[in-house]
Amino acid sequence: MGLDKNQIAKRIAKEVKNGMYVNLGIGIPTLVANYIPEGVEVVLQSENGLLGMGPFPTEDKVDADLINAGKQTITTLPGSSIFSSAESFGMIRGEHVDLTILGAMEVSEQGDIANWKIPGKMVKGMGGAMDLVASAKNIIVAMQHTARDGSSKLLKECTLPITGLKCIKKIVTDLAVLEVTEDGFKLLERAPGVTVEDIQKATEGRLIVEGDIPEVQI
Amino acid sequence: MGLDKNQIAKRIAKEVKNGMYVNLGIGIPTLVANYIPEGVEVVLQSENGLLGMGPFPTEDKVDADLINAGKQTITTLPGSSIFSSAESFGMIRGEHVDLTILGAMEVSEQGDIANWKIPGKMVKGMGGAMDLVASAKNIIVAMQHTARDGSSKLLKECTLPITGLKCIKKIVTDLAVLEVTEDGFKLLERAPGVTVEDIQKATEGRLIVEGDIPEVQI
Amino acid sequence: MINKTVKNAQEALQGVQDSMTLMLGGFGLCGIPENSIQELLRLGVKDLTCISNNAGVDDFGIGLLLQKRQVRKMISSYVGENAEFERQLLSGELEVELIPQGTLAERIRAGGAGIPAFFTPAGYGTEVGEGKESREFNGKRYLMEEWLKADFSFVKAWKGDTAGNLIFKGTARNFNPMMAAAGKITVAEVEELVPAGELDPNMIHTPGIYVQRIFQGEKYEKRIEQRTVRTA
Amino acid sequence: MINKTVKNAQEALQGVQDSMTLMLGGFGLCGIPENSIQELLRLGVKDLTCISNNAGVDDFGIGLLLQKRQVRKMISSYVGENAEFERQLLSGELEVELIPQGTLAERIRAGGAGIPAFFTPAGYGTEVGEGKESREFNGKRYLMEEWLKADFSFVKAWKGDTAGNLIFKGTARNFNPMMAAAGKITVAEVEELVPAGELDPNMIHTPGIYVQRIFQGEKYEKRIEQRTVRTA
Repeated sequence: MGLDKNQIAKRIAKEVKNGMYVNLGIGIPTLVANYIPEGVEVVLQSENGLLGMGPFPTEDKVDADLINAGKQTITTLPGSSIFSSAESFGMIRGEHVDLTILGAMEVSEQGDIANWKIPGKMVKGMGGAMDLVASAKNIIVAMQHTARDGSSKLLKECTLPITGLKCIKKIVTDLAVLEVTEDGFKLLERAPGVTVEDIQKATEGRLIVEGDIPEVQI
Repeated sequence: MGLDKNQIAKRIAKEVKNGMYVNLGIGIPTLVANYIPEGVEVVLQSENGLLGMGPFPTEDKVDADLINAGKQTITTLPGSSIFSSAESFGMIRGEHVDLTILGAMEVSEQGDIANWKIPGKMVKGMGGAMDLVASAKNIIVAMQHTARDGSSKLLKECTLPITGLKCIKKIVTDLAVLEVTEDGFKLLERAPGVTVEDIQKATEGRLIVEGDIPEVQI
Repeated sequence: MINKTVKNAQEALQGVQDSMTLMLGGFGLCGIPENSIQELLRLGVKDLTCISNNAGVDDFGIGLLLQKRQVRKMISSYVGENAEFERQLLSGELEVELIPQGTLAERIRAGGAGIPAFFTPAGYGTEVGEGKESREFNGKRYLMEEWLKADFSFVKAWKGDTAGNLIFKGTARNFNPMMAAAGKITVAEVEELVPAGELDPNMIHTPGIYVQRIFQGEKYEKRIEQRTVRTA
Repeated sequence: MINKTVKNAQEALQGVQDSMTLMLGGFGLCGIPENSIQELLRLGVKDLTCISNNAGVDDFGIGLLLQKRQVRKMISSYVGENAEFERQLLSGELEVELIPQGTLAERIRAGGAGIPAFFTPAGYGTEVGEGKESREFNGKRYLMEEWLKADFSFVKAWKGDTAGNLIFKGTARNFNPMMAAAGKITVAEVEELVPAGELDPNMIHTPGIYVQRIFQGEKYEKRIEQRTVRTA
C-alpha cells in the first residue's frame, strides 16, 4: 500500500516539462532523473557548479574533479557548462532554475518547509537548501507522509526549525499528491489502495478534498 | 617654463613601483606607460576588462575585439587576462588595483576631485571615474596647475560637481608635485624654472611649504 | 540538451514592443549586438529605455536607434562621441540617466543574480548619491544601489552552441555576460553557432540557462572607434 | 608580467599565524588545496577560523586540521561526514557558524569585490535571519548579509601561470575563484604551473591580480567521497 521511493520519483517526473532547468536534491529527488519521459528535454543543475548533469560515469571515466552536490562522481553531457558556486547560486537566486525538487521533514499548510535541523541532534548544516527554497519559482517536495512513529509530516505549523517560508507548491508522498493552496493542502491524487480517509488521518494540517480523488497514474 | 605633458607623465612614472597593478586614465595618464623605468614590472588594468595591456598593435594585428577603456586598439601580453566589466570593477572596488592615475579639472585641499561634469556643458558621463576614485588605495592626479584663464585648479573647495571625496593623495602639475595632507597641499617639488612664489600664486587652496623645495628630477 | 536556436534576428526579436526596457551589450562599439540593433531598426519599436554602457556613434550602434527617435531614455555610464545624442538631450526629446560604470555593471549583475540591492562606495558624496540611502561600514561610506533588469537583453558573443552557451572574444566580453543573465528574454547573436558538445564545458563564459534565443549573426562590421597602431 | 611564483608550500605559507582567518577552496573533497593543508598541519598554527563550504572527512582535507585541534571556528554551509568534527562541536572545543551555501558564496564574492553588504532572500524567516536586518523589495523579504574576507586564502587550480592566472577543472572550481579574490594574501597551488603566455587570456578563470603566491603542488590524492559508477 502506498508508493515506494521509486514510484514517488516516477510520479514527480511527470511534473517535469520539456525545456525546464531542474535542481534535484539528495535522496528521492535524485531518483527523478531516472524517470523523465522520452522526448522531454530537461537540464539538471547541480549547485556545486554544473548545468547539464549526466549519468554516473563508467569505471574508466571516473573523475575526482567532476562531482554533483551529493559528492557523487558524475559526467557532463554535450552542451554542459561549469561555473563557480557564486555563479551557481546567482542562477538559483535569480530564478533561472525552473523547478526544484527536494526532500523535507515537515511541510506546513502555508507551504513552509523544515528540512535542515533537528534540535538535540548534530546539525550538519543547510547546504544550499535555504537558497533553493527562498528563490525557486516552483518547488516540489518528495517525502513520506508520516514519520516512523506515525505522526504526520504535513502540519498546521512546522515544529522543526524552518528552512523557508511559504515556498512549497506541491508535495508527493507515499500516500498522495497534494497542492499547497491558500486554504491548506489540496488533495489531488491518492496512491493505489489508499483511501481519502487514510490520507485524512495521516494529515495534521488542513486537507481539502473536492470531488472524486483519482488514483496516482505512474 | 614648467613641465609639458610628457614631462608630467615622466615624473609620475617614478611613482610606479615594481609589482604594481595600475589603472591609467585617458590623456596624460596614458602617456605614463611610455616612461615606466626598465626593470619595473607593472601590470596595466583597462577597466573594460583587461589586465596586462600591451602596446598598440602593428597594422596587421589590429583587432576590433581588443580595445582599451579609451576605445583604442591595443594588444595583450604574455600573462594577460580578460574578464567582464563586473569582474573588472570588482577588482577596482575590492582594492586589488594598487595605483590609479587620472586627470582632473579641480582638486580640493581635502583631496576631493572634480573631473566629470561642467554645468551648462553637455555631460558625457562619469564612465568609471567615480568607481576608481571611490576605491583606489592610491590615486595620483595629472593636471595643469591653472585653467586657461589663469585661475587655480588646486582649490579650497571644488566648485564643479564632485567625482569623489577625500581620495586624492598626490598631484603632479606643470608647475609642481604636491601631496594632499590633512592640512592642505604640501609642496614636494617644483618644476625647473618655477619658483615657490609662482606656485603659491597659482594655488588657491592652502599650500604648505616646508624647507627647501627641490626641483623635479626627470 | 534544450535547443535555443532560432533562424535569424527576426525570429529572435519576436515580442519586442514599444516602451520596453532593453539591455544592449558592448563597450563603445566593441561587442555590440549588430544584428539585433538592425532588427530593432526594422521593427521601428519606439519609446525604448536602453541600458547600455555607451550610446554608440552617430551612424553606428545605438546611435542608429537614436537617429530614428526610437529611444526615450538611455541608462549609461558614458555617452560621448554622439552629436545626435547631444541634440536630442538638449532639446528634451531624450532622457539620460548616468551611472558610474562599476555600479552599472554590478546593478546588472545583481539583476541576474537575484540580489535586489547592494552597497558600493562609488558616487558617495556626489550628485549620484542624491536621494539614495547611504551607510557606513568599517568607517567608509557606501551608497545602496538596486538591481537592474530588462524585458529583453541583446548580447553578442564570438561562439555559441545550440544549448545557448556563449564564449566571448577579447574585450568584446565587457557587459555582455551580466546582461545575458539580467534579461527576462535574452537574445544572443554569435559569429559562429556550433552544435551542443563542441564547446568545452569548462570554458563557457555564459551558461546556456541565461539565453532564451540564439542565432548566428551576419555581416559583422565591427567598426573601430580609435584605430591606434604602432609601426613594427 | 609580475612573477608570483614561490618554490613550494613552505614558502607560500610564510606569515600564516595563530588565530588567523583562512579561506580554503573546495566542495567536499573536490578542489581542496591539499598541499597547503599539509603545510598548515606541519606549521601547527592554531586557533584558526576556517571559512570553507565543508569541513573535510575524518582523515582528509580540513578533517586533518580538526584532528590536530588547530581550528577554533568553522564557517561552512554543511559539515557532515566527520565524526571528529561532531565530537569537538558537542564538547564545545569547536565553534561552528552555518551559512546557506549561496549566501556563503556571495559573501565571499562580495569580500573580493568590495561590496560590504547585499540583500538575499535565503534564510529569511529562519534562525539564520535572527538579529539580521531584513527589508522588502518588490513585495519579497530579504536579509542583509555582509562581506567575508580572510587573512589568507588557499585555493587549488588545475593550471596556473607565473603571473598568477588560474584555470580550474570541472566542478573543482566551486568556491575557489571567489576565495582567491577575498584573501588579503592568496596562495594558489596548481597541478601544472606554466610560464606566463602559455594560457589563453580569454580562458582565464581567476586573473592573476588576485593571487599573491603560486606554486606547483605535488602528490595530489584527489580522494573521492562517493564513487558512483554505472556499468557500461
